[in-house]
Order: sequence, then structure tokens, then C-alpha cells
Amino acid sequence: MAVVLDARDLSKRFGAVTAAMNVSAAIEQDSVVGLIGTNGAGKTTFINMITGYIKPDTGSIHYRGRDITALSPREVTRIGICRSFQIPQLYSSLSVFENMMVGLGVVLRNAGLGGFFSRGQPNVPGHDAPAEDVAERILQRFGLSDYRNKNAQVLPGGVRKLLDIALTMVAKPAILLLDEPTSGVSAEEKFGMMEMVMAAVKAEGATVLFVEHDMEVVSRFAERVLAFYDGRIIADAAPEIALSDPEVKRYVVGGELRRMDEREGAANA
Amino acid sequence: MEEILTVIVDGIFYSAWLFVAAIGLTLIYGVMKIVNLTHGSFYALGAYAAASLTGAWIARGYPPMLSYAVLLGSAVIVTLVFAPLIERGVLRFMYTKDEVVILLITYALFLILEDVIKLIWGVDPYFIAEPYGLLGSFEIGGLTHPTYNLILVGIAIVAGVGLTLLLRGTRFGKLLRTVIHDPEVSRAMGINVDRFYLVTFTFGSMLAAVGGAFTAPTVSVVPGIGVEIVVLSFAVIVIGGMGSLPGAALGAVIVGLVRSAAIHYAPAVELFVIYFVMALVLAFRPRGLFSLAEPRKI
Amino acid sequence: MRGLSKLATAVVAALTVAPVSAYAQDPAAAPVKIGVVTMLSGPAASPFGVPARNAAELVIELLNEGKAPAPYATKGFGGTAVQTAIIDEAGSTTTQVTEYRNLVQRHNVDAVIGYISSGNCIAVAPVAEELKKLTNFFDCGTPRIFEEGSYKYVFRTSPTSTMDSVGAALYLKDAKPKVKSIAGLNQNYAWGQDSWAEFEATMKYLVPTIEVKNSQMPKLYAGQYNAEISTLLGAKADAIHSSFWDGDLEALILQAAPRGLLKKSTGILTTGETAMYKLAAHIPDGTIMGARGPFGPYAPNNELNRWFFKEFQDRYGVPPNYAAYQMTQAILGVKMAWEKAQAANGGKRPSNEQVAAALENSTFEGPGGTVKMANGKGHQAIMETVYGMSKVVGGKMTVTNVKRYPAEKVNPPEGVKGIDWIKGGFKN
Amino acid sequence: MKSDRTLIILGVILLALVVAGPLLPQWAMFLATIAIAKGLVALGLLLQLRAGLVSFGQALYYCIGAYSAGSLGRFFGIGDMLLQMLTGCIMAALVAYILGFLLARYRGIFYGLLSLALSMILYGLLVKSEALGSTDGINILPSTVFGIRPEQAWVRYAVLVAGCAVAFIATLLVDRYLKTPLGQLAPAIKDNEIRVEYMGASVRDAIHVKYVIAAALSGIGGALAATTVGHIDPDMAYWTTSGEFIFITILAGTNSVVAPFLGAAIFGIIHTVAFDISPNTWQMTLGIALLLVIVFLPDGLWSLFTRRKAA
Repeated sequence: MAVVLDARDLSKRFGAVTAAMNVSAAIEQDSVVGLIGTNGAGKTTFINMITGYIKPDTGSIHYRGRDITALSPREVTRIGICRSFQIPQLYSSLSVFENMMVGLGVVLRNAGLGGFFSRGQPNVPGHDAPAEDVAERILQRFGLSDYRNKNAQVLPGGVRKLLDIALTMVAKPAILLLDEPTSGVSAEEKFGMMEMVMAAVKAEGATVLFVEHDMEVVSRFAERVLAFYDGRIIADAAPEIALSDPEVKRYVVGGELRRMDEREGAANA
Repeated sequence: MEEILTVIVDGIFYSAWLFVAAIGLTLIYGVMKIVNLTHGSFYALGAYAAASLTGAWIARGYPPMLSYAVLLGSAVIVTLVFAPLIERGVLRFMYTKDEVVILLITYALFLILEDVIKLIWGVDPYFIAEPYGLLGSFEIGGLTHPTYNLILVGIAIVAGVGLTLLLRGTRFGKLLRTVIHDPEVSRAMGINVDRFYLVTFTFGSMLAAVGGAFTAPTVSVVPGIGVEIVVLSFAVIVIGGMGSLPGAALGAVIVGLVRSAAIHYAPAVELFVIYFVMALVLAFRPRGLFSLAEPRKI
Repeated sequence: MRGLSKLATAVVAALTVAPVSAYAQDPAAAPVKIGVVTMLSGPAASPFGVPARNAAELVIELLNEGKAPAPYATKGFGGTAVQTAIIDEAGSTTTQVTEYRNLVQRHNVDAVIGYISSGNCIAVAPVAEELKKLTNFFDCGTPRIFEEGSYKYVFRTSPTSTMDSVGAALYLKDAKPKVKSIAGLNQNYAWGQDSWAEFEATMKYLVPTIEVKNSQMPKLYAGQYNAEISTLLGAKADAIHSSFWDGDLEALILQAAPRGLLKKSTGILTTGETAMYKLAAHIPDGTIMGARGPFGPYAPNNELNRWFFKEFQDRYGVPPNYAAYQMTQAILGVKMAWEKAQAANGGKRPSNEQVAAALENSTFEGPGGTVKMANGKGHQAIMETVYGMSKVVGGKMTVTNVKRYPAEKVNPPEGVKGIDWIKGGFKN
Repeated sequence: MKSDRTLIILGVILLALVVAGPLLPQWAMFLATIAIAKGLVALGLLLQLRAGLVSFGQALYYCIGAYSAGSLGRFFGIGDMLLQMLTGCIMAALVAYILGFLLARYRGIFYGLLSLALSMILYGLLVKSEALGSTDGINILPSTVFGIRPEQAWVRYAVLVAGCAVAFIATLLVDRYLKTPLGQLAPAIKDNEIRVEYMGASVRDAIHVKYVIAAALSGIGGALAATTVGHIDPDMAYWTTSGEFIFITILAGTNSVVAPFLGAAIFGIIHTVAFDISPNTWQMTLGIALLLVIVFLPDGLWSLFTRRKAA
């Protein structure tokens, strides 16, 4: 399959901390890739570098053969690489629907539509429907219709995550990077949530990279796993292979299990 | 050479004055994140209180050397009367509001205090020149300077160093820093945040009053004396970086030196040189010279 | 909408608060209503605004009781009681024009006396003309008003700043014939800039070889002058001209004293009179003191002055300063014109046009002596001016070797701009 | 949308003014015109406030507008009020376009104080410029419409009508702008700039645009004020003037494009009444009024109109 996103030898240091060292990964069209690794392993840094939030010290990022290393988040988004956030980034003073409309407005504007002089309701490029319909459709796909007029500030955690992801869909992303889509969601709900998200994403059609701590979720949804440890990729393979890799077992899975126990402990305490 | 020396000396005197006036403002902003226009009112209150009380002191023929203590005392007293009143009476109900709205509230209070001052002291000017002349004068670079100016320099140093030590060294300082870092968490930790705000506001305002009190002997205390000082102080602490003590110091020194240089070499530009420096600094250091680090967003 | 109606009532209420009594009474018997605009807040309140207001209240009260000496003995204005509406001359010129319009059109005043700020005078003059309302500026100094425009309803019964600067220069030359160099310390706004320009030009004419060492123009209300004083000390000029007033002037005197600035160079304080009593101890003897005309210590010893000085001193416990004199002079001028016009009008209440016509080109006596409405097509007063030197006698401030300069010698002739007149060599 | 209704309200109010104009006493016309002029500036502040930005230097553009109008008369002998407003608008917009590249990088208090510094620099320059009358300022030519000088008694009315017309058009355009995607970014920028960038929009460009529009409005306001008052001086750029505009904007509330005009009118009235009833303590009256509004009408006076819906 064709490589759409190609990261080569990305390295990034913050003072003494090595956030990334010679990270390389080639992502194929329409694949679903899980990024695993304990906190601080470099997963979010990887996403931040791809989306231009931080610039790598060395290395390059290519999208469909084009070098996008130097692009800003805005430009990266415009060429179809979108992301969601570990901590949902919402417009807290606006309603769920308005959140969507702001996003769609930007899409329209970038397409030169819905400007000062334009009349009527132009179709949103990629969705071929007026903005309001698109918003409703996406909200429905993510099961957010009931929250349509709720203020983003008052949404429960899981819903915030969903809206955060739904917001990425307005631009019809070709590549979607989900940073811990299920964090803060109870173990029971995780699967249901991922089901819904993946269904929605696939319906819109996109290559997906997602960060996940729960190995069951990873092996259930990922076609391929990138295991991060200390800023390096220590394994890059199909889930069953990657997760059984001894290094991964030691540095990642083990770490995650310990993390779980702690959470249990905290819950019981 | 002599002229450069004079420029520096004048600059330092002005810087000291500016610093004393501005340090309280940066403290209050640093802790409470409010842009406090009543700072000017407290400067004026300090000046008026000092002028009237010290005037009475001298008139009664008490030892003039103690008049400096009276200057200080009157600043303290007047602040203890007004600052808690304002903080407890009005501001504390407003902390939840936007920064801008709080700024407007302090503006409203500033307007009110302007007239309160007029009602208490009237519009006639007050003088207490005695403390100014008392210490005689000294000579640098062939020019005589009143020794009194050194007092302001002294106060500036004491205030700056003292406040730094207070924040770094003491338990109060440590707690205050946690309050600055995150008021909510501090509350959760059982720190009495309100009390810290009250203390900070009172202390910050007191510094303004002290500035006014020790300026009083060198000027005639008239209505509106506090208006200009607010903007001037803001220029200083913005140049230095809002909420930063060393920043305020550096800002004051820069403004002071630039201004006195302007007066000596290009009197025409003195009028807006300060704002020019401010714009210039912000153009290259958008958050001022000693900007506090931004927290990680994602 | 409940809100809307609430608001509407508020608005209506707000606007009817204004004393509309003037509408109610029948115009003939109605008292003469004078709008008095002067600074009641800000740094100019204590030296000018409040003394002027006090003078206005005092004089109008005395006039209404008919307690003024001749020729002002008739009660009020020609027998009609005088009422005042006092407005603070604060805020932007926009505010002042707004308030002026309110005075004229809502309070229906018969005349407006006021304005300290030259900017306000310049802004108000055309409005007065538009509204055809007799308006007398009592204090503002800028020569521009009648140099740039000509008016029917606008008057100024006090001289312009030109007189102060020229007088100061003449006096300096007379008192110190060997003066070789001058320096200036003036506030960085129109008044300070004009005063210095006129003084400098006059000195250059009087002493072609004069050396101008330095001209400092600190910000208005700066309050801190150590750096300026240093430069002036360094300049070592024979004389230092300053048109500083009140707060700034007092700060300057206080900060200059310990550094001996005014001892090393002769100070020329064109408005020094406002500070001379308060700061007697800090002003070195021999400092040249101005009072913007024959006012205060320089006022002539005539009955009007003795009356005014005593009444003011008794009422307020301080001697009247020049602002008080100028306000009194302004009121008396209008009274004189009003009564002249009333007489011409067969004893009936005169119209604004008639009063204006009567005031034009008139000459009247004030506590400061003779006022000639000689310039600006008869709308701008000229007076003699007086300067002297400070001398502290037994802790009390007095003035010595006082010199009086006749009006024609220190004011440009009709139709000539002050600065042109000076540069042109004072041709009358 | 709600703003359509409010626009009608504005239209009705302005139309009422125009119709009632001849019956109004001149001082009322003057007050109204000044209110419109200041309302335009406040409208500009509203645009910025919605994006979470407060300019303590909006007077910069108010003053530029006024001096452009003044210069037209002083140097080209043009007194046409419409031309004056147009010039003021253009000059302000031009300057804002250039300064915008700098300002758009700033947020919060720094945005405010940098704009304050800039307007104070203009103040300083004007004080130095004797050709423009230094601090005393200059009077500007009597207003004319299309070169015709109206009958003395009708000048105020002519200015008022012109003001109403311009204000209405400006407000229509602003409202239209607020409905475009760019306009609707404002609250998003206030809430979460990162997200805005990650949606493919440039926060800086958006702010730059708002800054220029605000300046253009202020320029018109300045020119209108100049031709109404007939006098201009450097104080129009002084920080206290900017403070007054913020005062008006907050007083009015930022929930409607009509509110600023209302706020300006109320401000003018409070001010005048304060001067009337307490010439010695009008500042206190003003301050107390402001406090009361902030405490009891946190969303500004406009909430008086909308409250009924809320309840």
C-alpha cells in the first residue's frame, strides 16, 4: 500500500530531556496504527512534531512525498492531517453545535466560501452539504446529538473527548491522529467509545494513528503498533507481534500494568 | 564625562522613585492578577497623609529628624485605613470576573477616591519641605544634589531586597508562591487564600503610599497627583515583565536612565520617550524582559 | 419591553434633573443667569479654578446686595439679581463643548464667563458664535483666539500671554542690563511653548548678542525636575525663564532650592505670584515675579482693589491671587456692558447683541486698574503689566523694585500677531 | 438570528432621531451625535473584546480620524463631513493595517498596554507639532454636506443625520462581518487559540482583521466627533480617552452590536448629569455609577433589554 506519511529520523531534545531520538515511521494509506508507551515515552511529542506544534531538531516529515517538516499546525491541518488532544481542546463558552459550526466555518473560509460577500449556504467541501447539516450528521455519528445545545464547559469527560474528536472530522482529514481518545473513560466504556469513533472515522475515510494505554484496546483496534520507550521506537509491528516482544513487555506493557494497579489502588482507597 | 556622570546620577534618583512607585503594582499583579488602578490613589493618599501629618509634626515643633519616621508612619496608617476597606469591601467580590472588568472596577474606585481625597483635604496644595532640606546636600560631578534623594534610593533598595527575601526566604513567602502558582489548589490545601490577597493588596498599596509619602516633601501635593503615576508605573512593570520584581527594578532603571539622557541630550523627546521604550521592548520581548514562563497547553 | 421603558424613564429623569427653572419664570423678571466655568478638579483647581470660583461667588453675592463701590454700586446687573450655574472645566474639549452647549441651551444662561485652558477657549469660541451667546474668557492666555478669528459674542477681559513674556523680557533687560545668556524651563504644552518662544524672541531683539543656553520642556505635571535642574545648573545661564504654574512651579521651587539653582541664575517666574506666599522661604531674594498683569501684589491702590482685596481676605482668609482678580474683572466688565446696554435699551433687559456691542471697544475699571478692550476688533483686553523682584522681609514675601509697563508697550497693536510684532521690532 | 432584531431596533432608534431631529433642542442633537461618534469607537472595542482583547489605546485611531478630518480643512480647505469621515476611516485603517502586524502577536494585558504606548507616542508627537496647534489643538472648518454649508440652525441636524446614516451602514457591515466564519471565530479565539490553529485558521490574521476594522470604525468616530465639536486636540489620543471608550463598552455590554451606541448615549447623560448635580464631585458620581452597573448588570446595560428573554 502507498505510504502517505513518512517520518524520518526525528530527534527532539528539551534541554536535558530526550523527547525523540531517530524516530522513523512510514504510515500506509487507510491503516490504523496504535502508539503505545508509558507517559513521557515520546508518543505525544511524535504527534506534536507531525502536526507542526514543535519542530524536530533533526529529521524530516513527508506527506504524500511533500516535505511538511517546517509547516505550522494550521498548514498541516489544511493539507488534511488533523489531531485530537489528550486534554480536550474545546470552545468552552460555546455550545456543542456552535463548536462544530466554528470548525466548519473555518473549512468553508479556507475553501474561499462563506466570505463577506457570499450569499446563501454553500456546501462544505468534502461533505457536499451545508454546514448545519454536516454538523448535525457528525454529531449524530458521535452520538452527541443529545448534547447539541449544551455548553461545552458543562459536558462530562467522555463527551468532551468525543466532541474533541468530532471537531477533527469537519476538515475531512486524510490522516487523523488521536491522542489518548479513551483516557479518562472507564474501562467498560472504552470499547464502546472506540467502536463508535472508529466507525465514524472510517465512514469519513481516514488513516488513523491513536495513542492508547489499554493493551486490549490496542490489540483490538490497531492493525499495527508503534511502541515508544525513552524517545525511541522499540517495536514497529502487528499488535500480536509487538506486544509479545520482550522489550515491549518489559518497558511498556509492564509499565502499563503497574499503572493500572496504581489506578485500581487509587480507586479502592 | 562629567555630564554622563550627571545623567547617571539623575537617572538613578528617578529610577529609585519609579521603582518605589511601581513595585507594589507588580506585586499585586503577580499575586492577584489584577491590574490595580487604585495604586495611583494610594500614592496620592500617602502623599496627602504625609503632608498633613508631618506638617502638623513640624508645626508642633517636635524633633524634625523624626519627621522621616512620621512620613513612613502616615503612609502606613492611611493604607491600613483604606486598603482593607477596598479589598474586603469591594474587590474580593469581584475576583471571579474578567481581568478587564476588575481593571474597570479599580478605575471606578480610583475615580471615587480622587473625590474622597478632595473632600478630606480640599484642593489647596500641601507642603512639607523641611524633610527635604534637613539633610543638606552633596556634590557629584560639580553639581549639588539634595542628600534627601539618597533616602528614596535607600527605600528602593530596602523595598526590593526585602520583598525578594520575604518571598524567597520566609514560610509566608513560600505559601504566597503556592497561592500565586494556583489559588484553587492552595485553597484545597487549606491555605487561607483570601487572607493572602488581603495582605498582598494592603502591602502593595502601602508601597505606593510610601512612594507618595516620600515624594511629598519634594513637590506640592495637589489634586490629581496620582493620575500620571499609574501609567508611568505600568510602563515600568510592563517593560520589566508583569509580576516580576527584578523586572520592575530593571524597568525602572532603564526608564530612569533613558529619560535623564533624553533631558540632557534631546529635551524635545522627553515627553514620550518612556512609551517609546515600552513599545520598543514589547516589540522584541512581547512579554517584557523578565517574562514568566507559559504553562504547557497540550 | 420592561427594560426599555425602565431605561427610557431613567433617561428622561436624568435630563430633567437640570435646573429648568429658567424656563418657568417670565423672562423679564428672571434673574440674570451667568454660567461660570472653571477648574474645580485636577492640579489647576487650587491655583486658578477655586480662587476664581470663590471670587465669582463673593463678587456676585456682593453685587446682588449692592455692596460694591462705584461705578458698580447698582444691585446685580442693572438692578436684576444675578444667578450662577457653576461647571467644572474638566475633561476633554469635547466634554467642555458639550457642557457649554448645555449651559446655553438647557440652563438658558444669559452669558458665560470662564475657561482657564487655552484649548477650551479656542474650542468654545466658535460655538459661542454659533449659539450667539455672550462669552467672556477670564483667564486663558493664548493669543491665538483673536489672532486667528474674529467674533461678535466672544470677549476676553484679561490680557494674553504675549504681554507676560514681553514684560518679563523688558524687566530682565532693565533690572540686569548686562544679561548675556538665558535658559528656559517651560511645560511641554502650548502655554509653555508660546511663552518661551515670545520671551526668547523679545530677548533676542533687546540683546542681539544674547546666548540661549538651554530650553527644557518637561511634561505637564511631571513633578520630578532633578534632571532638568541638573542641565540648567550645568548651563550656567544668567537668567532662567519659566512659565511654570502652581503644582509644577512649587515642585520646581522646592527641588531647585537645595541645589541653589535660582541663586546661581536669576529666575523669571512669569506666574510666580501664585506660589510666592506659600513658598516664601524657598524663593531666593531677587527672583523676578510676574502675576500675569497688575494683580495681587501689583494691583493699583485704588478703591475697587482695596474693597475686593479686603472682602476676599475676610471671606477666605487668603489674599486673592491673579485668577481671582481676572474673574472679578471679567464679571465687572460684563456688568458694565450690561448696564450700558440696558440704559441704551430704555431700561429694558438688554439682548446679548446689545451687551456685546456695549462691551466692544469699551474701557472699564477693575481691581487691577484700567482694562481697554483695544485688540481683536475690540474684544481682547490690554492692560499695563508689572514685574518686580521677590524680597523676604521678616519671613513675609514682598516685592521690590516694581516696574510698571504701559499697556501699549507690552501688547501688540490691533490686528498684529504678537510674535510678528516682537520679531518685527515692536513697531506700533 | 437575534442580531437581526437588534439591528431593527437600531434602525428604528436612528430613524426616530432623524425624524425627531428638527424638534430636538440643539444640545440634545449634539449629545446624540457625540454618542454616535463614541458608539462607533466602542463598537470597534466590542469586536476586540469578543476575541478577548482589550485595547487601552483605541484613542489612537479616534485621534487619527479626528486629525485627518481636521487636516482636510486646514490644508485642503475641505469641510465636507462625509469626506472627513471617509478620510478618517481610511487613514485609521491604513495605520492599523501596518501596526496590526505587530499588535496581532500580543494578548491580554500586553495587547492593551502596547496599544496604549502607541497612542501615547502619537500624543507626544502632536504636542510637539506647533503647526497643528500643540496641546491647544485647532478648530476645524464648519461642516458642510456635499460642499454645501447648511443653514446655521440646521448644521447640527445635518451632522446628526450624516452621523446616523454612517453609523447605521457601519453597524450593518459589522453585523454582516460577525456572521461570516471569520467573524464567528472571535469567541473561539478567546476560548482556545490552539484549537483554532488546529482547525486550519490563523489566529493572527483573524485578530489583524478585527484590529483594522476596529480602527476604521474609530477613525469614522473621531472624524464625526471632530466635525461635531469643531475642535481637535492631542488629548483625543491620551490614555484617559481610551479609558472612556472602554468604560462605555463595558457599560453597554458586548452582546449586541447596538449596545455600544446605547452605552455611549447613557454615558453622555450620566456625565452631563454628574456635572450638573455635583460639579465638585462628578468623578465620584461617575465611579459609583460604573460600580453599580458592573455589580448589578454584569452583562452591561444591554441585559436590560434581553433579561426578559432570560427570565
